[in-house]
Amino acid sequence: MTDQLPILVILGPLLGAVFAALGGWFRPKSSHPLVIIGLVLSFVAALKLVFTVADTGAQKYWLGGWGSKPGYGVVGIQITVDHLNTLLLAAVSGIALLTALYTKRLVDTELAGRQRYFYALFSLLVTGLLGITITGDIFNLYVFMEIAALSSYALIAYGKGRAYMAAFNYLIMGTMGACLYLLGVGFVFAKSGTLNVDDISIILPTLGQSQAVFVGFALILLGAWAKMALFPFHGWLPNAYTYSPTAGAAILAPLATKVAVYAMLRIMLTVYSVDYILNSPSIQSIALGLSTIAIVVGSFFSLSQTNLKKIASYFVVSEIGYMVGGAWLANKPGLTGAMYHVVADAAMTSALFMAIGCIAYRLGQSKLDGLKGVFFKMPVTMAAFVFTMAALIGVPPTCGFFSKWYLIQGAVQAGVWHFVIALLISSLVKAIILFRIVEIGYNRVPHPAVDGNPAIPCNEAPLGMLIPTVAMALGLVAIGLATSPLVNTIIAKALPATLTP
Amino acid sequence: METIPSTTPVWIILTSSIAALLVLLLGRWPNVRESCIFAAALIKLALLLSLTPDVLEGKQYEFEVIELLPNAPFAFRIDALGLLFALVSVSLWIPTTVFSMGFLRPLKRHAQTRFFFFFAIAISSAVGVAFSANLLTLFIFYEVLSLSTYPLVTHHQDDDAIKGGRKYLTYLLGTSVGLALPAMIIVYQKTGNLDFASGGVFLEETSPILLIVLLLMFLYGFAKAGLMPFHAWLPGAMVAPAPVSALLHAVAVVKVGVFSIIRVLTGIFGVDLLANAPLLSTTVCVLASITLIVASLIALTQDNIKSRLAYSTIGQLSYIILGVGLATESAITGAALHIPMHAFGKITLFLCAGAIYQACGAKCISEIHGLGHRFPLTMTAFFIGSLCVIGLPPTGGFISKWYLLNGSLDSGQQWAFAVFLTSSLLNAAYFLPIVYKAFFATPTDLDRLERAKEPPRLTIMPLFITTTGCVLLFFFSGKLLQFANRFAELCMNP
Amino acid sequence: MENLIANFNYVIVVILMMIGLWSMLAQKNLIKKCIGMAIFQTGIILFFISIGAKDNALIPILTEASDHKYHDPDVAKVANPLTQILMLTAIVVGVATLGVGLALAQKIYREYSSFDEDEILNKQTK
Amino acid sequence: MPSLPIWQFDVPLLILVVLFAVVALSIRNLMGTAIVFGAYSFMMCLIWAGMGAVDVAFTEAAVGAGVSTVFIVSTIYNTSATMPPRPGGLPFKLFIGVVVTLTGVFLLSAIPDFPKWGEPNSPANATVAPYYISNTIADAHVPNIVTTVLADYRGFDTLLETTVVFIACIAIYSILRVDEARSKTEDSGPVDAEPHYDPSDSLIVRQASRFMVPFMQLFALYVIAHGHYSPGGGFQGGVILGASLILVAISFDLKFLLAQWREKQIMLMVAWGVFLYAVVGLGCVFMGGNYLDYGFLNPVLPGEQDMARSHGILLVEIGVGITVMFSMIGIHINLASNGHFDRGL
Repeated sequence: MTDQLPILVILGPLLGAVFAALGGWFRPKSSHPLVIIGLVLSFVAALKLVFTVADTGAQKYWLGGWGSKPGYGVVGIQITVDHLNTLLLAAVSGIALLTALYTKRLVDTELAGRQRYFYALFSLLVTGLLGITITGDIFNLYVFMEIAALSSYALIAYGKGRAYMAAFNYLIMGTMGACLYLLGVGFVFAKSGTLNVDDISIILPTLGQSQAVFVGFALILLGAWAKMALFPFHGWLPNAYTYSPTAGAAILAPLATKVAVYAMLRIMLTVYSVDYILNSPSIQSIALGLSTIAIVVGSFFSLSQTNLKKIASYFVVSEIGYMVGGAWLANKPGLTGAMYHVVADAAMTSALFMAIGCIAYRLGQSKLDGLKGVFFKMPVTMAAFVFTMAALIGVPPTCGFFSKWYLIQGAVQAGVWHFVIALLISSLVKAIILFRIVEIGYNRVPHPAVDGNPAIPCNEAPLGMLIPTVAMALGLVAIGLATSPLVNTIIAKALPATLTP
Repeated sequence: METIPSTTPVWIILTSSIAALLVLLLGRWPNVRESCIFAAALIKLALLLSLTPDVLEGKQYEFEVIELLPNAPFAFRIDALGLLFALVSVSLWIPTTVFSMGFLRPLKRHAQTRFFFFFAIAISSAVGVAFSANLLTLFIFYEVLSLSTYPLVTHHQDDDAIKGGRKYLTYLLGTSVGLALPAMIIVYQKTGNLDFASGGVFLEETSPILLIVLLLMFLYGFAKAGLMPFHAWLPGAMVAPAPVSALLHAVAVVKVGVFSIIRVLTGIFGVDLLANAPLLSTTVCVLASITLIVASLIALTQDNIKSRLAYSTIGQLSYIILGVGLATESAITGAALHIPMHAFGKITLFLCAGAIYQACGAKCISEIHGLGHRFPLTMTAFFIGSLCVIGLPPTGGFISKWYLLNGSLDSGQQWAFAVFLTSSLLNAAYFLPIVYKAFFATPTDLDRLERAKEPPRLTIMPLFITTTGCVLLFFFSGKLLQFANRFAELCMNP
Repeated sequence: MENLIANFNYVIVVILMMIGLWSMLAQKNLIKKCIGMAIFQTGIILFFISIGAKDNALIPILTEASDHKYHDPDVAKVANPLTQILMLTAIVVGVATLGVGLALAQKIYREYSSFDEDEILNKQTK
Repeated sequence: MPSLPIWQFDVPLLILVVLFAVVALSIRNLMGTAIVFGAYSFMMCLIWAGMGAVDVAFTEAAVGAGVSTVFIVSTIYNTSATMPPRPGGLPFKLFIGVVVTLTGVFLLSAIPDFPKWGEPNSPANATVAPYYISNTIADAHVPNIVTTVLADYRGFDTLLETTVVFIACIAIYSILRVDEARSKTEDSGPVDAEPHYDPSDSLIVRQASRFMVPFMQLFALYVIAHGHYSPGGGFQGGVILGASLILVAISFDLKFLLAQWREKQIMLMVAWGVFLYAVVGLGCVFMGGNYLDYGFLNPVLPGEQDMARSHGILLVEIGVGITVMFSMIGIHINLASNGHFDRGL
């Protein structure tokens, strides 16, 4: 059965969603376990694939058995698990599984009476994200993109009030991104005649200097940037993640944008090539400029917010800049940093939103002013929160430190100093925010242990939420300590061979 | 040079971390809690001492835990300087704990468990810095130290504490992330090597401008060393309880800063490079000298005892940096020696400041005029501590300053000699009047005179230990000198 | 210029795309945004179909010869089926997106009694 | 003068399409916009049919011009069709205009690089596509190449596309459906406009649809079943089936439809279609092939490998048809009744 593992990664959540949609009408409680089963299958398969890929190299799987035909190339749809995406696959399915466990209580309370399709949509979102990651066909990628997008619109709209407008804006922006991507695919297809990633990468270099191929590249990039909310396409993101229900934000924020970044990396590295990127310096400098601005803008906007969820959303905006910038440095450390950060940031953002979710669950809101004494009320959650923030700041030995390390090293090598400065500013801004929260949550109340001060009762989040949160926060250190094996055995092999060290 | 692979460094670091966890678990029973700390400190000290003979023979203990980045593992190495620094930190941890018990318990201070917990973590990371085999490992422990001392600085949780804590972190994190980290990454990018053992990682052809920029980034990036203008956090951090100021801001934190700079200068740049590139050496010396003089002058104007001590610390730290900057064997020996000497002297002074506060509630020099004879033991200890910092016999400070002065003459930079002397005079000028006025001035506040009395035994005992240490170091400086010599030799011929 | 005339379809595609994009970004009315989105999508579909078109080609359905068998078809005379099925998918995705967009618009109207973006923003900040 | 690329007939159509797009967006009454947009879609169908894309044209006629328009009209019916005049905002519109124009110019710059229109040897037509044309009979014995590619060669796309429809349906249900229990306490909101006319009053409409619906359904079944040999398949048939029931809902009323198909049944059927498709694929895995490799189903389906493929295609087309049909109904009843499921267009 091992050769069927790649498809199992997708089928787990897909069938889980279908069963959840069916089961929800008979026993509303059955949706959750059904989805969990699907996600477990997917995660186990993805994990197994990590080792298979590390041992034996890329795994290719042809849907319907339609592989490569002599003279035509691949005629069906191919899904590929190689060094570039295997880590992300495991991360996406693992985070999705943890988040699904985490959201149980939230969904029962926050969405009471409306949760019939929540888990089905949740699972379909994961299907879409895994699909984007695993597919080796640029049109199939578009379909998966839309699967992920449509389910995320619905998940966001589960919130109330301003969530609808946020979801609508996301829909317009997301569709624009998808359409630009599809148009770009059309341009590439018109010149190459195939949709298979591997085949295109063979055909493109034979075309020489082609304006259509270049425009296609630019369109695909624009589409991916709109999807991942890179500045200046970031307008939809903060509202969408802030007003969506906590359970929705917990799965969307860590994964949706990262997967779009991966899609960009896949197009850049596999469909096109590093040489192509280096030969189009105009796009390179635009991309680097945009990522620097994204980092700075995201950081400064997060500084001016008063809602914890919105602060975290602006973090997402600035982290996007990290990855896009790293990718466009187009040198070894930069690309390593970008690939590593895709995984690391997914974990960090997940832990962050989980911790915020715990806080919001207990306090009923997530405004900064409302956090007074929260450290005494929820010590474990806040420990996880501080830990996560430390990772985002880049305190060693968490994973955030190493991604920053590689990114700065890449920027130094390429001599892109504005990117270095932006990275440092972003770190410092996050440190400021962390200590502002520590001050409010810890120091702004009379210390309860001193005689005469009112005791603050400990009121932790329920265990079902707390355990995934803590596990995720600890995972940040685990990823950090595993940096060297991850980079050596997997990421380094995903880098194009032509890259000079 | 012989290296001994061994996990001992890890265990030494872990002992205090484990103690920290136990403190957290046993927080409900103060006596058990504190005995844990003593046990850990003693075990740690014993382990350190057991390594001494080998290290003094020139052997090094090494252990690689995990490879974090290619060619930059998370690894430990114990050499003479590291062991010396670890010994100082750990041996001073014991009296400080005693002092903390005496200081915190009678005042019914809150959150003592938290206090001891973070204290133990801070010690672990200070020792971690001492044992780091490369810049990356050092940086990790450096940051852990910054973060773990934040709750100690803001221990009082009032507005002053919050303000001081904010300044503390802004300076320390801002500089380390903003300057030291990029500098380190640039070094890694250019050379692919962050190990200290090689005595200089740069290739011949590295451009001098890059070197000087990197040098400045490192000097200011490790702001714990208090090089001006990044010194303001130290007086700000004096809002912390006295034991914290004593151990952390006389020994662990600030010395970690200086230690990091020593490592960078000797391990990354290398003494050869410093000696052969006069520009680099001069930069270090000039910056250190300015800090040295200016800090001493500011100290003269401070009325708050702890502030005066803080500025004095800033000045003394620059002695060490200046010593290494001179890059001669005896200057480096002096610099290395100055770490323990100044530590003993300054911790005595800080403990005295705490004791004076306990004795009569005074925080300022003007408040203790004429009160000296109500608590003569404390003031005598203060006097001896001052002698040690000024560098007069019969205290250890004399030895280190002797070597530093020698070194400045060897290096041919006579102006450094003058700087050292001037500064020592200034030291005398800001310390001795305190003692004089305490004993001989007419008391201004009679009320306070009534209340003033010798502090409790738990406070006096550690004072006694450290004061004795100051004196003993003068008479039995041989062992320390061996450490310092060993290190200086290693620097000169890597 | 010759090229532009020879590729008249593509020019129309670009114009449709511009119209759609403009209305998605600049129109303030939510329904018109949705329609702009649909126009953008049809533009793209036209683009793909144009790529796959062949001069004087038949539809991509084979017919039996007189002997009730299918013989090897002349590839140049059968329109490209691949672009067509891609666009079938795109059409269905388009209508799905449109449906969700309209549902959201309805919900927004229930909340704010308006389809006008600025008016909604005003009411939100109140 | 180069030979005109297309039949003379197409140039005016293309120009008309652009005109219709502009008109649709500039009418200030949304109902008008919806109708013009429907006309625009029909015009597009003609163009596509002219280029040999009959299946696409068929689908667009059913989906784009038909159902989409109904959706838009339902939405407007539930809300408001008027656009209050709103002055100002010109600089913003101009700015967007400039951005869009620049994008357009950028795109136009690539056009000279394209292969000539209608060129049979262009890369798009000569790389992978010929395989499908030459091998559809041998591989699956299906003369409608589009069906083979859709359900077999690129069957995974189609599974996902069905999933997209499924998602749209449950997403809209989740967004709009008002909980029975809550709707009683919650007031129905500001938008409770009276219907402009009562559709059940129109005898002609009701009688006509009573007459038409059976034929529509029969035709739809034919479209699904005969999709192997003629334009059509699961999507088109499903949409027509859905449209026939939507017609019932419009001409009678929503309650009438919901009496035949309860909410639960509709929503379950939506999922069943995807389920059927996914399980057929899974069956292939259990028979030892790759996912969706219908050839491996020949032990259970009649015929050799090629016929097994052909039958497999039919099975998944039925799955597609079920999901699409019930999704269209589900989306319509939600949009038309604003989630209340009581009365509608």
